Amino acid sequence: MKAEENHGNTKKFGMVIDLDVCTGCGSCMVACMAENNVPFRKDESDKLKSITWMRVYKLSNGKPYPETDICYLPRPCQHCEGHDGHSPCVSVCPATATDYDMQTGIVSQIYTRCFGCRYCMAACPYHARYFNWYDPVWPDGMEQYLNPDVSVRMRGVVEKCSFCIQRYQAAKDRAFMEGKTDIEESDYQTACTQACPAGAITFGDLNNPAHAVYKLKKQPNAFRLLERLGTNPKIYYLSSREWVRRAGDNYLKNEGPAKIG
Amino acid sequence: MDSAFIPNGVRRCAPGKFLVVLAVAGAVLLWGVYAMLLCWFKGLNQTNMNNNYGFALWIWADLAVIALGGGAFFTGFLRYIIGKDELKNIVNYAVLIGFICYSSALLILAIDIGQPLRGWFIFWHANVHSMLTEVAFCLSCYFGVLTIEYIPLILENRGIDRVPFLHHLGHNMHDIMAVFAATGAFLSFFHQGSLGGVAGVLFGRPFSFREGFFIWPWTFFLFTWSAAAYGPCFTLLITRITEAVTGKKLVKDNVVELLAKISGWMMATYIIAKIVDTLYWANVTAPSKGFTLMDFYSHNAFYGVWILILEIVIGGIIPAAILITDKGRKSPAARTTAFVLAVIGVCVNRWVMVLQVMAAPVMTFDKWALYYPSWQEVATTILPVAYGVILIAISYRYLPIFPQEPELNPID
Amino acid sequence: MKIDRRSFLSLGIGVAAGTAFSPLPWKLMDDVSIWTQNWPWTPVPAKGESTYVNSVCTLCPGSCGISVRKVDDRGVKIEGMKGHPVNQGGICALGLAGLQLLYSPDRIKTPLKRSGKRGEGKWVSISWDQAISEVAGKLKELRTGGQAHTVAGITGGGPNTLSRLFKRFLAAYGSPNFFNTPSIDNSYRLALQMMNGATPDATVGLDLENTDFILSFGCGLLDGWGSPVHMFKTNTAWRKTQARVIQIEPRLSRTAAKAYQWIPITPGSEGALALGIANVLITESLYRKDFVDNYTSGFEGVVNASGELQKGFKQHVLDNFSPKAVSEITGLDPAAITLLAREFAKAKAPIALFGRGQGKLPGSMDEALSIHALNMLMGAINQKGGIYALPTPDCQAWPAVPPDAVADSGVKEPRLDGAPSDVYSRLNQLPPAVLSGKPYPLNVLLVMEANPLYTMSNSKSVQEAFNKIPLVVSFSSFMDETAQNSDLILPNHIYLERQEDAPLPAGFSKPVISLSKAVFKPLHNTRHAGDTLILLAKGLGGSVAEALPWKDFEACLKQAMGDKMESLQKTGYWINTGAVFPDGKTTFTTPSGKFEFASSAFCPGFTPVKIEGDASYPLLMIPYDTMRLASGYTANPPFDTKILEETILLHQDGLIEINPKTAQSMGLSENDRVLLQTPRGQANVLIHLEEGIMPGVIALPRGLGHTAYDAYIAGKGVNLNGLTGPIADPLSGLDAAWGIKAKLSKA
Amino acid sequence: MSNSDDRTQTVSGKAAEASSTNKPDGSSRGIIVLCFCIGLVVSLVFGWVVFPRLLYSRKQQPIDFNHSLHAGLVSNGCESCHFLRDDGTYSGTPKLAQCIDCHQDVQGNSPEEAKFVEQYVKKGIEVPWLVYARQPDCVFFSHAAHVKAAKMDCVTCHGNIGDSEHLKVYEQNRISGYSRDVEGASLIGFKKHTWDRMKMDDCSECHQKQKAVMGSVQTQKEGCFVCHK
Repeated sequence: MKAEENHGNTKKFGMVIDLDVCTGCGSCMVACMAENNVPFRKDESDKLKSITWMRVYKLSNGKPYPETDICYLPRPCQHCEGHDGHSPCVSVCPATATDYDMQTGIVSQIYTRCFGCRYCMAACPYHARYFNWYDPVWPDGMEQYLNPDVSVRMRGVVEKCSFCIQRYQAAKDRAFMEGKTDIEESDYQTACTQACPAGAITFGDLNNPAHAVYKLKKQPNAFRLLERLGTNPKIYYLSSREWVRRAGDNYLKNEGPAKIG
Repeated sequence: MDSAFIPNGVRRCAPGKFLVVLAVAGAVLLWGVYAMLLCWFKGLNQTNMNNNYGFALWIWADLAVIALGGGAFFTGFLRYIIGKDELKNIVNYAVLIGFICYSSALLILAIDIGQPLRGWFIFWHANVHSMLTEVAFCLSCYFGVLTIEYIPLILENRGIDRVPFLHHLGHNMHDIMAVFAATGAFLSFFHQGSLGGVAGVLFGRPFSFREGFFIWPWTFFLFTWSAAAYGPCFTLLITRITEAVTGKKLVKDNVVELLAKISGWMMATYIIAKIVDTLYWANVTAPSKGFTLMDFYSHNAFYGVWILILEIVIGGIIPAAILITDKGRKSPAARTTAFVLAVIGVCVNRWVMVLQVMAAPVMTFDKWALYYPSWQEVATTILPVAYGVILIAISYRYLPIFPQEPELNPID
Repeated sequence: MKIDRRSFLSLGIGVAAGTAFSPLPWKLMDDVSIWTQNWPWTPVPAKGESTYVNSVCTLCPGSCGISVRKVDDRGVKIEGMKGHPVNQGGICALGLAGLQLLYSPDRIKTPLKRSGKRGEGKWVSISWDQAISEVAGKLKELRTGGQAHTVAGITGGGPNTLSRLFKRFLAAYGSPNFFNTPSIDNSYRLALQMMNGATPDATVGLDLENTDFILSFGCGLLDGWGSPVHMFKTNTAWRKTQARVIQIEPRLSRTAAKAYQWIPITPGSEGALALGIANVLITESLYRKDFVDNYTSGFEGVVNASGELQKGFKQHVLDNFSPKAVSEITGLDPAAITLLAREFAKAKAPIALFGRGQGKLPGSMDEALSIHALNMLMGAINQKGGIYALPTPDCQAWPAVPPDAVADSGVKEPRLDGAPSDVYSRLNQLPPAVLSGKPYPLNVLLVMEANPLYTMSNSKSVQEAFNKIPLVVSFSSFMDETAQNSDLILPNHIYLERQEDAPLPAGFSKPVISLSKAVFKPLHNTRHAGDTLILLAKGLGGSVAEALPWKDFEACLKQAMGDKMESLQKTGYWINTGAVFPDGKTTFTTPSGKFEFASSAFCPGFTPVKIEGDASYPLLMIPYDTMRLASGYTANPPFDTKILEETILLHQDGLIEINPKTAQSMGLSENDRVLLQTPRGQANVLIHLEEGIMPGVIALPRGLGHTAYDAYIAGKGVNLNGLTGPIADPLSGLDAAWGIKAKLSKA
Repeated sequence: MSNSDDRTQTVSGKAAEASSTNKPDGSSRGIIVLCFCIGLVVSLVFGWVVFPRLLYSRKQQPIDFNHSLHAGLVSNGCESCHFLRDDGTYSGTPKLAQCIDCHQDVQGNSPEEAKFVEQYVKKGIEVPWLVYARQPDCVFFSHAAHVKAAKMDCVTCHGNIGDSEHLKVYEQNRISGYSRDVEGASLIGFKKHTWDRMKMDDCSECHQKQKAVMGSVQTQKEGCFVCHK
């Protein structure tokens, strides 16, 4: 069948984030908000109501001074593949407003289809999904900087990281103009990857051996968040610190990342 | 004034008193409607829900009223399918309560979604994999069934009954009610289960996730079972309250006892299943994801083991024990206590399966998130109560809800 | 009657059936849902042709290359410029939010004149002609009255052409009072000048890419120190080369968290630790003997002014800074000090750096010299991986300021801050001088690209000083605290609307100049401050006009950049990759002709900075910097405030970091509201418990507590500067404060 | 409700009861049927004829552009003016800058051209064209994919507008804001040509015919992000 013929071409975009290098500066968050028309309000200190497709978490080893250690962990949508594309959120959406695309491995969110039941948010263990509790409003004149490649979301719908799908669409368009059938690794990079001043984020096709992420994800220090739940996420993290790797998932007392891995 | 519409052979309070009750309930209703309009026009920022609490008080209310409204389908099932004929004396009320519960659930859902004007997408663009789709379809269908079951009752109003067409309509509908009851029971088994499935399929949430049979997680069956078990208790509790308010005996004890007995046994078997499910989940499912039972009942200011005890022991084992024993069932006080505990039990279960799921952290670096509803959420949740009071008051006044009422309360 | 009723029913059913079989209900239902998908109040950005314009970000001295994406004429995104030598495509959170500054409705859109009381916020729009003639008129009046020296100018910009033009304007006018905003850069320059004989205008070059061991005495290398993005890139490179960063500071900053090792020590004891390490290096002969013996003086002994031989650096360190002695000052284990020194010595290209946090304050000179002495001991001077004194890129000389009697006598007056020259502006000395009216009163203050009312410590006295100045003129494009307290605002273009040069970013190893371009046509009726200065000069006429003979700032910049302009306009930057650095053995102009460890004028020692506050203040408060908070002239744009952690800002309240142990002993828990008091002021803050801070120390971030700008930042948190005060360094006269004593009480 | 009302109701109710036991007489049945028919017809006419007229507003284009005339003068067909940029984005309706190459001054004797030059070119105001094919903001439509990669004709989606001498009236749905050319002229979705309607189902239909790659897990059609942004 057609789908099988094309199976070799299917992409699986993903990220490898090096937590040893990430400084938690927040550039990725702002780059994401600037690229994706994420609104802001006067008071954004209630983080449970604040929309940040990319959110940097601060992890602590929980030890008292001076043994304390902290690590920053950027968390975009994990674009879970689950089992055969049945990621936790995709299968619960009653209106097919979110979907898993086998061609790209990207979990899409269509704002105009979504009617705001928020079941997907309940399903996502990463809190990667955000609801528009408010109408998006920009101070007078500031709406000038909005990116025409990304739809502005109306109040009452769920939104989340799209892996900057508009950049993939633009890359494909450029490829069409050049008569190419495929795009290069550098043609499609997300806004956060591009902005990261530490170069902590690597983005590419996890299926493609020529892409940097292909090798990086196989590093012994690589781990994913909550792998044990079977979410099968596409964001890999690297850390040389054992406590950080352990913080990536839940373990019983006698278990550890290595034993389970 | 309205005596022409009051059923034959019963006595009703003075219209003035009746209007006062309506006015009080109406005021509460208006308060709820105001809150509802705020939510619709200003958006869900009127609530205290947040990105950790996508589901909150409303979804709990939905699950709870549907479980409580389960009395309708199960009583109907017993009466029309199993053939427990005595239950005809309470099935009307069960249908009315069910109707109130289901219409409330639909209303709350309409407030709860961020884009109510696009709500119909759930039908038009349905995703068959989603438990919520199943819920929406079955809920709407069963609401239709309940409406059809409720209509003949309305048609029995003395005023309406005088219109021949409506009289015949009512008569014919009565004849085919068994078909609707059967349909309703079938639909209910499904959507009660789907509601259980809503939480049970969340494999990203180890607190609610359950393994299961084919595509249905165990919570699917537990929810159906619990609705069948606890729903009649709610019907009986409301009947008891109605009796207390009106100061009349409305349903004969043997009817109440029969339904209570069935409910008690259902509850007893359910609670055993629930305990088995909890044990399996605590010892197999959760540990396989790296969690221990106590991870879900500690390190936070609210959710402790007490809630598990409240749900299973106080709200499950105790009422079941009362209702399956002859003595417990026969004592009005014990019986009523059991009803109250049972209602608490099932409400706590639904609460836990919605709100504690949202509260419990999954990522190791996440924190417990506690939430309290805004007044708008509370008002819109109380709205159905006021609406229920009004509908019951009107129905009781004008419709022959309780067939045994004239017999039990003869007018001299 | 009966027909009517039945017929009516029938009619109704007919209508219902007809309606159901017509498109009306279905189409309406669909259209209403489409309406919700395209709500008219949800903006739809206009499509257009997408282009990129390269420029340079001048929001901080980092000078990163940026690529501004435009859709037709709208700017839609600022990205890091690929291949720019400073940031190589990376960009920080502030730079990314630049368009929020450009398109802010709260910008100053036209020249403004105060109409109410000062600071009241009442303004009238005036024309540029009026604005220029009012300022020029006042300046002329003062100049004619022999009061030219009573005019002062403050700039926050780096040593770029605009600053030079400003300085030239004041000089030609007849005022010695040109102030730049001092920072750690001044201490580095002074250290290089004193110990290495660099010229005062030499820029500090750090060859950090090639170091393999970085002993950072509290430098927020990953918190905005130097050229922030460049530092991030460098840090990532260090990971690959396995270079080690040792972070010495009492608080687990981001830098500390990323460091190879975090060594918390008693705040203020950094200089002592440096000397303790020097002690071990000397005792165990671990220092680079060849270098010290051949190219330095003052190590073994110093000949003082009267010709007597005194103790040199070596003996001084051996006598006073044994690991044990240092242990008592720093709170570190003596063995740890020894170990640290050995590690430092073992490295191929070690470097020791100073400058707390982002280096906003110059700090103690004694401490700077002590730490720099470690570089001397390891020979990390003008060497690969070391510190360089880079020649400032030679700018085409402007014609000399034409001689003028008024100007000559004016510039000969003493400066208000008592500094010998503007090279080291003691800006912190300005408010006391203004308040005392000595040596003379200040009549006019011109403020350009600076916000002293917010950024200077001891806010209260700065405000009082401001109140005493008869005329304050601001060039700000934003209604910042200073602009709000001025009399006239002559708004500058925002950085994206104007062309100017951005000189060498701090901590870079090669001479670079970048050109910031006018990416956008000015949105409002603003004017390039350079053009405004030239117009003011023209308004003053005579020799002042002659001194600024250019048609506009562009002509002035072209002349200054000379042959570099071509490269600047083409690539956006000019880099001297082939710059031949003075080799390690070449000295500059120290009295001895060698690098000096000590001289008759100085010897690195440890004189603790006298932190304000008596025993009634049991805690030590230190400031901290974060990449998520702009704390200079630019206030945080909304995006950056949005990403602030709720442990820094919660609703309107700022949070103070405190160790849980300390908090517990005071009965305080998370998010408790407390009154924070220091000898300089008090404020309400919330408690944030943080394990990563030394017990007894509390930390407050820089950058909050604005009272001006926009509704997204004003009124949030606490301005640290209102709680601290400057402490004049005995050597440099610059602000040496690093903290202040404090107390907390439940509010 | 008054007692007298009750009484009348009772009377009529009883009468009805009596008649319902027998079949209703012919005349009354006829009236009932007639009423039903009247109701049906009126609502059908309203729904099918009046409602659509109310629903759409009719707007005239600011300038009555002659496509046919221009098509004869340019060398590269539609793409002469409606071109793809190098980055693959589509330029849409031409901007004034493109037009003034020829229309710096009035070229011919068309009053529309004179209007164009006077009101827009001379004043430097962009013409507020009403775009028949404008898709809502949620749609990402790649002209490059269709024209360059799939080599489709403009006509397939846009019809023969290139041959027209006048611009037709722009009809806009008052509620949804969509152009009627996007929604389709036929209210029941009847389509004669490929360009008669440009809603999602029409895109999907063609994509399925062309056997585009079906990546969606939920729909087994194409992924949502192929055409949405």
